[in-house]
Amino acid sequence: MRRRETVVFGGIGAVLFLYVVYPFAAFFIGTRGAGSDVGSGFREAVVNSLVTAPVATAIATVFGVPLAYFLSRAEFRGKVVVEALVVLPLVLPPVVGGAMLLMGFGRLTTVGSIAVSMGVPLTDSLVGVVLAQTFVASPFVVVTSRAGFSSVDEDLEHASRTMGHGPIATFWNVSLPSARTAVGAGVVLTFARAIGEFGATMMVAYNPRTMPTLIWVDFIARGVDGVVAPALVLIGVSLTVIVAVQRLERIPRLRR
Amino acid sequence: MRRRETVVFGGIGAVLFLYVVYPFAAFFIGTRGAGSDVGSGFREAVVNSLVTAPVATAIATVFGVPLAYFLSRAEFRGKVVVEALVVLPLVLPPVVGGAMLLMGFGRLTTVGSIAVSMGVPLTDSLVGVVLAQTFVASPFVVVTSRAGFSSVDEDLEHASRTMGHGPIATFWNVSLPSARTAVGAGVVLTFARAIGEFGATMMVAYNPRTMPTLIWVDFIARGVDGVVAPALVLIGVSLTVIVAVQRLERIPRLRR
Amino acid sequence: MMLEVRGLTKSYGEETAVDGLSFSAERGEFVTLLGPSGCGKTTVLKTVAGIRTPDEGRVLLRGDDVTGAKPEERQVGVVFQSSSLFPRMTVRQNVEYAVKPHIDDADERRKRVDEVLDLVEMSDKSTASPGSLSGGEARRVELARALSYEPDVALLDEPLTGLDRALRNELKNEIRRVHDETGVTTVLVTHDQEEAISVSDTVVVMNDGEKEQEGTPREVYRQPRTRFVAEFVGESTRFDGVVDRSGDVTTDEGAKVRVNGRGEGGEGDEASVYVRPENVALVRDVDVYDNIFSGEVVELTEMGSHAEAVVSTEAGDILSEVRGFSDVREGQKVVVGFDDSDAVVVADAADGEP
Amino acid sequence: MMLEVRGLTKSYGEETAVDGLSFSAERGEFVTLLGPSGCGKTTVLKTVAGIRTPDEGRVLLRGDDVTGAKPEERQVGVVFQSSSLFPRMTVRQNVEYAVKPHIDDADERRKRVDEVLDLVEMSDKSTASPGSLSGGEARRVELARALSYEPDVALLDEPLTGLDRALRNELKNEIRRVHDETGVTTVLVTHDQEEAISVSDTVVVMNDGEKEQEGTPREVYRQPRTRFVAEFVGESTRFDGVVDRSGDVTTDEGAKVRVNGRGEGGEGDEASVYVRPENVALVRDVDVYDNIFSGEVVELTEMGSHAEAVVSTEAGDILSEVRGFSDVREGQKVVVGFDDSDAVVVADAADGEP
Repeated sequence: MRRRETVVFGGIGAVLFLYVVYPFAAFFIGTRGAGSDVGSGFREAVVNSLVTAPVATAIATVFGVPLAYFLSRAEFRGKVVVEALVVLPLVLPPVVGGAMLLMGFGRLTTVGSIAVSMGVPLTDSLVGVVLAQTFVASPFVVVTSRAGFSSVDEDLEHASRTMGHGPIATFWNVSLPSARTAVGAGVVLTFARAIGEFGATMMVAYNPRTMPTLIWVDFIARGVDGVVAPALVLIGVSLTVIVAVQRLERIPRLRR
Repeated sequence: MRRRETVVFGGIGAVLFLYVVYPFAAFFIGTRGAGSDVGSGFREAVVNSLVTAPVATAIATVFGVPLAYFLSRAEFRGKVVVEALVVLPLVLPPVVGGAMLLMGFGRLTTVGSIAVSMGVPLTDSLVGVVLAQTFVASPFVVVTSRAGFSSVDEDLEHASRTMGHGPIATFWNVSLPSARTAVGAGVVLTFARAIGEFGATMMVAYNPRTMPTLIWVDFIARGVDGVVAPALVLIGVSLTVIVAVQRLERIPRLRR
Repeated sequence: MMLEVRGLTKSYGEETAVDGLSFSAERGEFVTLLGPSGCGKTTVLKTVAGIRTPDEGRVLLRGDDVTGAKPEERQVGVVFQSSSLFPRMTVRQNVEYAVKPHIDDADERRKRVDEVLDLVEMSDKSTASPGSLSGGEARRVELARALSYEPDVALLDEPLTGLDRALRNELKNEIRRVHDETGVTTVLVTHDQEEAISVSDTVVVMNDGEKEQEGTPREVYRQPRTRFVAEFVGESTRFDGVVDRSGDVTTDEGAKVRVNGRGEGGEGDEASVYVRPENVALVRDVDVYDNIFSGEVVELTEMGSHAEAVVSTEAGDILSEVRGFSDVREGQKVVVGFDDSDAVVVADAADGEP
Repeated sequence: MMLEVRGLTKSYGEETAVDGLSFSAERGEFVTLLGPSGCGKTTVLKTVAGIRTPDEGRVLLRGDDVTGAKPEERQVGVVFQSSSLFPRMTVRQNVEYAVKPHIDDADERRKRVDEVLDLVEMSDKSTASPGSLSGGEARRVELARALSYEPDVALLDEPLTGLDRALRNELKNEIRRVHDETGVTTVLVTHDQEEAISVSDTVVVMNDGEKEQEGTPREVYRQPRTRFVAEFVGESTRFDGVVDRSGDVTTDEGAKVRVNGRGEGGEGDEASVYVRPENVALVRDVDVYDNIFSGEVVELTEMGSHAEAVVSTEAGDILSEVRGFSDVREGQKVVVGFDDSDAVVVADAADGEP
């Protein structure tokens, strides 16, 4: 880009950039010194978040990556409807997702009451947190992996097949390695969405606290200054996730 | 795909698909008949959401599309940091974003107090809702448009330039039309994210109510059955958004 | 017969890609499917490989019907149109992966990998990643990989497309050499007539999903049986007219073109006569040629090894190849001549066109 | 001079794409940059168009230095390597958009669009969308669009790549015809020597970002001045040896190759002699040729219009073009001959290589 384009497009774009950066800077400047004030329940919330988010991510990945591969390769009637439903949680407001989950897994529902009788309550429990996080975050790994699989030349798979490898061996040895940066980015984004999940978690499992719900509770009790510690932890996670995604998506770019 | 692959990948993927579909179905079955029970403040919340989300989307689009174009074409030092900061709200938990916005625009901050003295409070106001929605939702239009611009062959722009058209005319006549489905998808996703925004809005503007905050208030007051009306409206918006995105992304696929 | 394709038909939606195509390849034969882009030749190749399922027709390998078999159940080696080396594996790992399902013993496997990399002269690049190879090197490795497990048939889909002319020539000779050394039955797909003619034992000319002609390169070049083949395979001058009693053709402009034995046509048939530019000589006066037309050079194109002259005559524009040092100039009055035995008749009865 | 490029140098990171290249084109001249992929020819074209900024060197259009000017400030028409028709506009709108900055009057603009679409015979497709055009049609429209505003120079980047051979031939003639009718100065970039030789007034052979030779097609083909040019532009047999007192070359195998006046070399210089296959005749006995070698046909390749024989002799393998009906067979003992005036010497002094 030459000077004139840079000024026009960069100048207009800078407005949005500064709007995003300003609160970030204000937060770090405003919280200097206040950071050591850790509210009660902080430790428990960190542990809860660090247990539930990886579990939700693992569930989404184990089932979501095959689903993504299936959607990228199979053609069938009604595929567009299946795709729409898989992506739905991505655009559905989390509070609505939470309400839906309560209708499906609440204590008074068939599924929920059976689970309670087995000693595994699906709401207001860590299981409930995982249910909420998985519901809201899983589309990330499906959508990103699907795009990754779609960009793998199918002739690579055909080549593997003609060599005598079956479809499962071909998936493990050819398709998955070729799409691994996209799948990796999807997993990381799913984790970020899961660990930051708030709306659906509030409805399904107000207790036990995760970091986002703790921030809300602390905010109600003590205002903005009370949320610094959990917010900093989550900011750290977010920054790590962004760096990881950038690294993953850089690799193929450099090779081209 | 032949039978065996379909069974393996489709079968594993179906677990996740069913987990996403089940709460959706349970919600519609569970709320039959309960739909007519509209809580107080429903109308006001609908109006507030339908005013704030389009405004936030418009702001994000007007500044985000030039930013996306700039990022897709310009090379400069520190570009990777700018990209990271622009994407940050996408992975940052909304409650943390809300806390940041309060640190930047709260009544006690310089910016916030000046705004209040001018009669435009930036928190607990419709302006506050727009600030929260714009912060959280703008990355969608930037990221999606950027991918769209990157997939436009730069030689199309070079051709336009050699014909005697300047960079701005080239952007309007060539780059933007060529990327219009991606930009359109980005705008629609931004709108969906804005109208469903909950975490940051709760912190910045608990009042006046938008649909997501109303759902939370009604849920506290009356349980799941109390949230049916606003939830149905938001589900309708989400489904419309998904259909729109699918339509937009189908067009180029069919032409190839 | 190593490979037999019988009555293959395949449609994508409304579009018929291949329409009742049959051909076969004997053990060790080099067969080329030649035709313009979109004529269905890649679909034929993918059907033989088991990647596409035909709507109708059969594919036989070594006499066994494999029409319904999966790709991994056939013994075929494929070089795809765009490079299909596995990007996350080295050159050596690529070949090893191909050999693995076929040879259990690790030592024997290693030996085989060495052999085929040697065969294509890529041994010194065995630890390279596919991304670091040049276009020609990648093609060599793909060829080695496709042959490494000694398939019944090697299927090569436009392996020379996208390469420079000099490299194309070199790799073409390489492909033929490797074929001759391994003796593997080979089916190559191309849209380049020169490539098809210089590398194959048998050429199958395709158009719109159908077979136009099958024969040796020389037959296809010298005895085209349809207008499409005459015009797609090499350059020619075309005279349109009617076959007279003696078998010669009187053109629409009233000129008579003498024909001797090549092609067929009954008296009164609408027919086209084709003559190749290398068989048309520029002469100063009436000569020993059976066909003589006088005219003027209207276009002269230098081609390096020769020049091509377009001569405007009463029978239309005639293309002539000019060789050696020549003082021919545009605007010059000349006489062109060609033997009746170099003129090929394609009559409508044979062509099926109106 | 319509276009002058002086000492152009351009690097991408560590890699030098173009290294001190100079060439020029007079008004109405058809210049071709010929070289292998990656030799920097596209970078030259984009620098002339103002899309790339050179590290060093100047670009002059009509004598004005435009090195720092933006693309829209130059008068250049470009046909890019991959189709660059605007997908959301019809054929007609594409051309109109190109004409708009140059002609204010709407009627005149409409007239110009009609003219150029007529010129490339695409008038009947004016309302078509680019996606519905064939490869050849899209190229025609791009050519019309690039010429529609009467640029100082038309820049064509591999316009024939990716097309079938028959179509490539047709479009090549079309490009030359349009050039002759419009008289626009044209710079074409290609890796295909046949294309370069048959279409251009002047050929600039490039390798590794540098100019190897510049001349008429005939000069470049018949008088290659470097080994690269001799080997990249057409096929030849190469003899390596030392120049003796008479100017002839004694090969490393001890054979003597007589040379008469083409190329240069001082006594004692290491040199290569090149001779084109079409100048090497197969003869049965000693003949009128200055160079005679006896040997055996070890390879015979049918090429359609001719065949190529590799003859193994005491001076190495010699490539000979065999024409007409011939009973040459592999394994046959033959004698090959060529004139001393058809042998070209490239000596190391001229080449600069060790």
